[in-house]
Amino acid sequence: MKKAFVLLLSSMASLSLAACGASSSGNAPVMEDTKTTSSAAAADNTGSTTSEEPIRIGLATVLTGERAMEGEYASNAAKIITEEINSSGGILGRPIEIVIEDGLGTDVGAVNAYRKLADDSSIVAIVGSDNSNDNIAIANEAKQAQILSTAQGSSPTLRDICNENPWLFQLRACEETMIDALIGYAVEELGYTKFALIHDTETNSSDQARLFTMALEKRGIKPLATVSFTTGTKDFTSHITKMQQVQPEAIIGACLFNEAAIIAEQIRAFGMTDMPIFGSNAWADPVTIGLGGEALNGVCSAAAWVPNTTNEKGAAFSQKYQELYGHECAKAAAQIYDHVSIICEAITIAGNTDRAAIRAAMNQITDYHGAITIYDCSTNGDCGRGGLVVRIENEVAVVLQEIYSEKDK
Amino acid sequence: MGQIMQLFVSGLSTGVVYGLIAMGMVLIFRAVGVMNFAQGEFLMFGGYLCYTFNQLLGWNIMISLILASVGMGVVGVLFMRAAYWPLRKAQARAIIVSAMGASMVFKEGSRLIWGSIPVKVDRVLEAPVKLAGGGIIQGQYLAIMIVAAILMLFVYLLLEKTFVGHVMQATAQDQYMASMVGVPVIFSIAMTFALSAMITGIGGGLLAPLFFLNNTMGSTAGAKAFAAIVIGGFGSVQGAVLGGLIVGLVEVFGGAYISTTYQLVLIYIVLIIVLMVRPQGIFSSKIQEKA
Amino acid sequence: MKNKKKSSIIVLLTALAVFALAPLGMGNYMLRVLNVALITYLCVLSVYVLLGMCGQNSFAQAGLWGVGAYMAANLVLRAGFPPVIALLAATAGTALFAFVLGFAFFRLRQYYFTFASVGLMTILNGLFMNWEPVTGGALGMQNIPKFSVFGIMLESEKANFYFILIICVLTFVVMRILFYSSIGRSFMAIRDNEIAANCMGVNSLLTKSIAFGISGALCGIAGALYAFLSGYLSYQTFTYQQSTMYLIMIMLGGTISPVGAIIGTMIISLLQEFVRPLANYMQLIYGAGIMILMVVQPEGILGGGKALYETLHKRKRTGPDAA
Amino acid sequence: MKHYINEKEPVLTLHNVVKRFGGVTAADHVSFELYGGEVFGLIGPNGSGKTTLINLITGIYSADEGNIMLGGKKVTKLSTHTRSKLGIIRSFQHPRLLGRCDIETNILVGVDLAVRRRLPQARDYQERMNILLETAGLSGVNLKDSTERLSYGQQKMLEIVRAMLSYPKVLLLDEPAAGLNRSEMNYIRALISMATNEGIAVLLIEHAMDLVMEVCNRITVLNFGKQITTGLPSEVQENTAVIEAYLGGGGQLAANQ
Repeated sequence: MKKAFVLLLSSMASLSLAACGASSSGNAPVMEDTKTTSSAAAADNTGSTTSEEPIRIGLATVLTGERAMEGEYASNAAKIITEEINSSGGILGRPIEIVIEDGLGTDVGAVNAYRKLADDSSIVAIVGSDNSNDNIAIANEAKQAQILSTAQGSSPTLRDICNENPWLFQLRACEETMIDALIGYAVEELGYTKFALIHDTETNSSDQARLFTMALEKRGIKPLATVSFTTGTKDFTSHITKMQQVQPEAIIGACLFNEAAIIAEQIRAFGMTDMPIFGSNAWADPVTIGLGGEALNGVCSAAAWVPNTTNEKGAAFSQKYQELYGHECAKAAAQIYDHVSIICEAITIAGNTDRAAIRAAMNQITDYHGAITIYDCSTNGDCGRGGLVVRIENEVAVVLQEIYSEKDK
Repeated sequence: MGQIMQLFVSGLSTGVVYGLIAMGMVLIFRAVGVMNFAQGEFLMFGGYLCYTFNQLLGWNIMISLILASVGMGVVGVLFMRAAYWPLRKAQARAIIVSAMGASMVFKEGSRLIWGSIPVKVDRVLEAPVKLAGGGIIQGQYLAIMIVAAILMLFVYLLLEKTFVGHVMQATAQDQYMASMVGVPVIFSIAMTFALSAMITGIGGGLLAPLFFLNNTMGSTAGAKAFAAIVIGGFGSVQGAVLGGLIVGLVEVFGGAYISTTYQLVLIYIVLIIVLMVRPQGIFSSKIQEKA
Repeated sequence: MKNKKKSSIIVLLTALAVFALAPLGMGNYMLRVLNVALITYLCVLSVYVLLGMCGQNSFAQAGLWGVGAYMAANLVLRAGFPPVIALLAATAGTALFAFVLGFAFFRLRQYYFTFASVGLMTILNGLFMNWEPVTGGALGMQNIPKFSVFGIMLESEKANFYFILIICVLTFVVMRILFYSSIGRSFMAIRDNEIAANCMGVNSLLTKSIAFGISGALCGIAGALYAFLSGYLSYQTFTYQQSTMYLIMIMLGGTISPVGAIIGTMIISLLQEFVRPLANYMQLIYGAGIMILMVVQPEGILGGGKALYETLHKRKRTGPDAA
Repeated sequence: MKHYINEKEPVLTLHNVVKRFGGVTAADHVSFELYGGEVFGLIGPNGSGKTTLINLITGIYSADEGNIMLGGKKVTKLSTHTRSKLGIIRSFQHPRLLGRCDIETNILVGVDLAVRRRLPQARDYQERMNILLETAGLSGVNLKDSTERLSYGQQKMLEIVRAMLSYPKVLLLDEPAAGLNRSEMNYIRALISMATNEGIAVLLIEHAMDLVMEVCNRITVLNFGKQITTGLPSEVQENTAVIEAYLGGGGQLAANQ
């Protein structure tokens, strides 16, 4: 009897392992399964002018599970940029193809997705996901695999990690400058001195909260109250009453989309209809505005991106996105657009698709004008050099000022 | 004073929400003796049905709610037929696992149909209402309270006063005996699942403007409804609703006076304490264990 | 009888050999998948001890996995212990943690305990996310060194594979010994009828706590292995969803033997990677697959196989009589 | 028929034991003593509180009033597993074996208890096991077979074998003969006499009156939780209160006569 199980087990193990071995051999130039994966992106290649073998760029994002929204924007943006580049002749005379893998929103999933891409020798660079945790999880993988990888997270911790890791680039403005600009605007131009801070304890938001506090400290101000919550909180009565008790002139919020909208609605519902709110970048995202509606009017935010950005390239992309997909373009999409463009720029500079050559070319990109901002990749961390201070009026984020700063070298 | 009043009002209003979801869970638990691990997904799916009628087709919110509820009734029966019925004689944990699989199907199916960008539906009552004691309650919460009260009354009347209700009760108590005296067990259980899904589905539609709809809405709300059932006692509908209120109050007052970061942790600490002190839940009577 | 045992050992060894030789042609990606699957196997084995042997269903196993992982990471990074000591200490520490908690939790019977374990999981995850001085908060803990012993650093994925495989085989053997020991029989007596077990001198509170402690040890060792393997820990990993995966794995494999844990873990872990090409539809198909498998085979693949075998066997045995 | 020795200290003493379930008194001031080597019969109509009494003695229920003593040691407040470690072992009305395990594992559970009781002879169980299996008519079974392969009667027998392997001081048998055929009944007789020969005090609940009258040294009759009478089988048979109770409860005693 036992024999039967064991037989079953061993045959299964050998079968499955044989299958894995075959599918992960990685020597074949085009792997059967990744071809299917990327068919979504490849389908739009109809306008491609060249019949050469495509240059393949990996995109590790989150397609399923709790953070699937990121993947939806990312896949859409990937289609647009693929089509754009291929219709204008491609890179080095070859079309590009974006291979998407699902990181599932877990560390293990992020590493598996990354490794699957890195193991495929035909992939020349990998775009990472929009989450500092995922980015940190793959940091050492990038070192090992020696392939140019980009990180979308904006955490200062990630900046330091990137600066020590030759293969990982933070193609995003570390939010220090942006948050500082927003607080500068609030304190110096609007004259507020009493703030209450509410933040999510999730990675990005808690980092942002730290930056907000730092920016206030720089101006000699301490937030009167700091309250935190965990992602998924739906009722903010206790948080808001805590903030109300200290009678702030303005509230600072650092959190994700859903929570930003709920907090705004509840603040307004509790009678603080005119309370100024200064929020992290999620507050001005079209997703948040779509949910929170008029409750978000008057919110100022340090955003990396808004759909009606003043950036020319960005505005064109934003319009194209809106036309193709029927909803407003969010930051998650614009970032993919920029990341892929920069990688293509690096490939052009390198002149070939050698992984090391592409990585070396990255450092030569010091003044790239992307859809979001200007990028300086002379060092690995904090490559995005700016963003926008925006104010939401009539449920539209309006740009108040553009932020830009030179990289300290 | 005004602040405590506000906390109290908010606690009660979110508590009713949890109670409403918990009520749906309890109905199924009583009928089949297994916690439905896909109940949160009923909430999410009901919300999306409501969104389809209300936002995509542009119909009135009340009509959308009713249609969504009817739709959920069908979903409930299908769910029961696919995930529960084939396993009715298996161990409880097999049913739990199949419900978990179904829950994934619900979540991912909804994402494929409706996308992953969160959406919302219209509110039933728009403006916040000022209460006499000094608190403010959002109009939608007030609407939920009213609907919850109506649903509770409806469930009570249905179970206690109608023939169908008696059939459902009889099945819940002893499936074998019920089948012996001629109660069509499959019909009765299907009714229970349908009723549960309908209640939870309406909850989803009503919650969509407050919690916003995405495919993970069910897990977060479901976690608290689960706590509500355990705290209130999972034998009775009343216990579930009262448990929901306790969860709501613990959440708000715990947040205000202990820690906002650990709100969810506090709820579960209360859950464990209640289990230690009164395993059968606060509002259920002790069941004598049979030797 | 003896012959049968011998042949089953041969088959097991063959399976092991297949496993051991498999990574030779594999890339980093598939190796990592296998490594994580093996670590997951240890956690599923902990569910086997609790559920399969002792009849107690816990949803806190991923939390215990996290306790082990953070403990090992803290011992190495903050206290500066060598990895071997950290591995052992994390195993013992998690075991002790679970054992002590068991005394509180097993005052609750059956599904009351399960409910409390859901609570424990939520609380642990909340701590992993927010207890900054110990867990590094939401950002987690980075730069955990690879495992090293006697000055040999397990740098490559392949070296880690063999190391983890050896630990898995050892734990499998320990589980077999446990199965045939007096304590294992106490577990099974409780599973089959708790009152009857009490009447045969089994102290249920102590015995169940021991079972929880053993499951804690398994999760602790798995956690430490994961910490050394991945080098990075964050709250995203140690979730309630992960715990539910363990239950799904053991249920699909079958709860009657630790072999069921192997089958379940390998099927689910590898299935997840095989359905990757479906991209957007991957989780949908995956969920539907779990549901269908459960409906078709409520006793798990092993249980179904056993039933099939017994039917065939019976037919063979009763065949001549009937004719 | 063997006779117990009255001068000996009782092994098990129940003194005014009371157990109430809500309004129902399932055990109403029950008192009796059990001596080593005797078979004490506990009879009464269905629902008269016989099994409740076994549950009280083993500690599954805790007594509301009164005392239970094991060889001069008060065990009333002790937990079930502690009492079984002191030597109070029972069988169940419906056998409760390790259903998914083989026969050997089930037997070893009894050996485990003997080991836990720190009995010096515990680990040399092989010979005793063979004798017991033979006495119980189970010598032909394959120890590696699952218990599900056994007949109902064989499962009951296995349960008693398991109990005997732990060297009990008091053996409580809850309707061992129910559902058994004539030949299996003989194995029960053999097992009981083996127990009494070893000086074990046996408490027997049984509806099969011929068995009760044959093997019991003394009998107590319960009705509605109260002891109607206690005495020798012949005395009990003639007691009018007993006949009345049984006639009220279906006249089984009369029928069995």
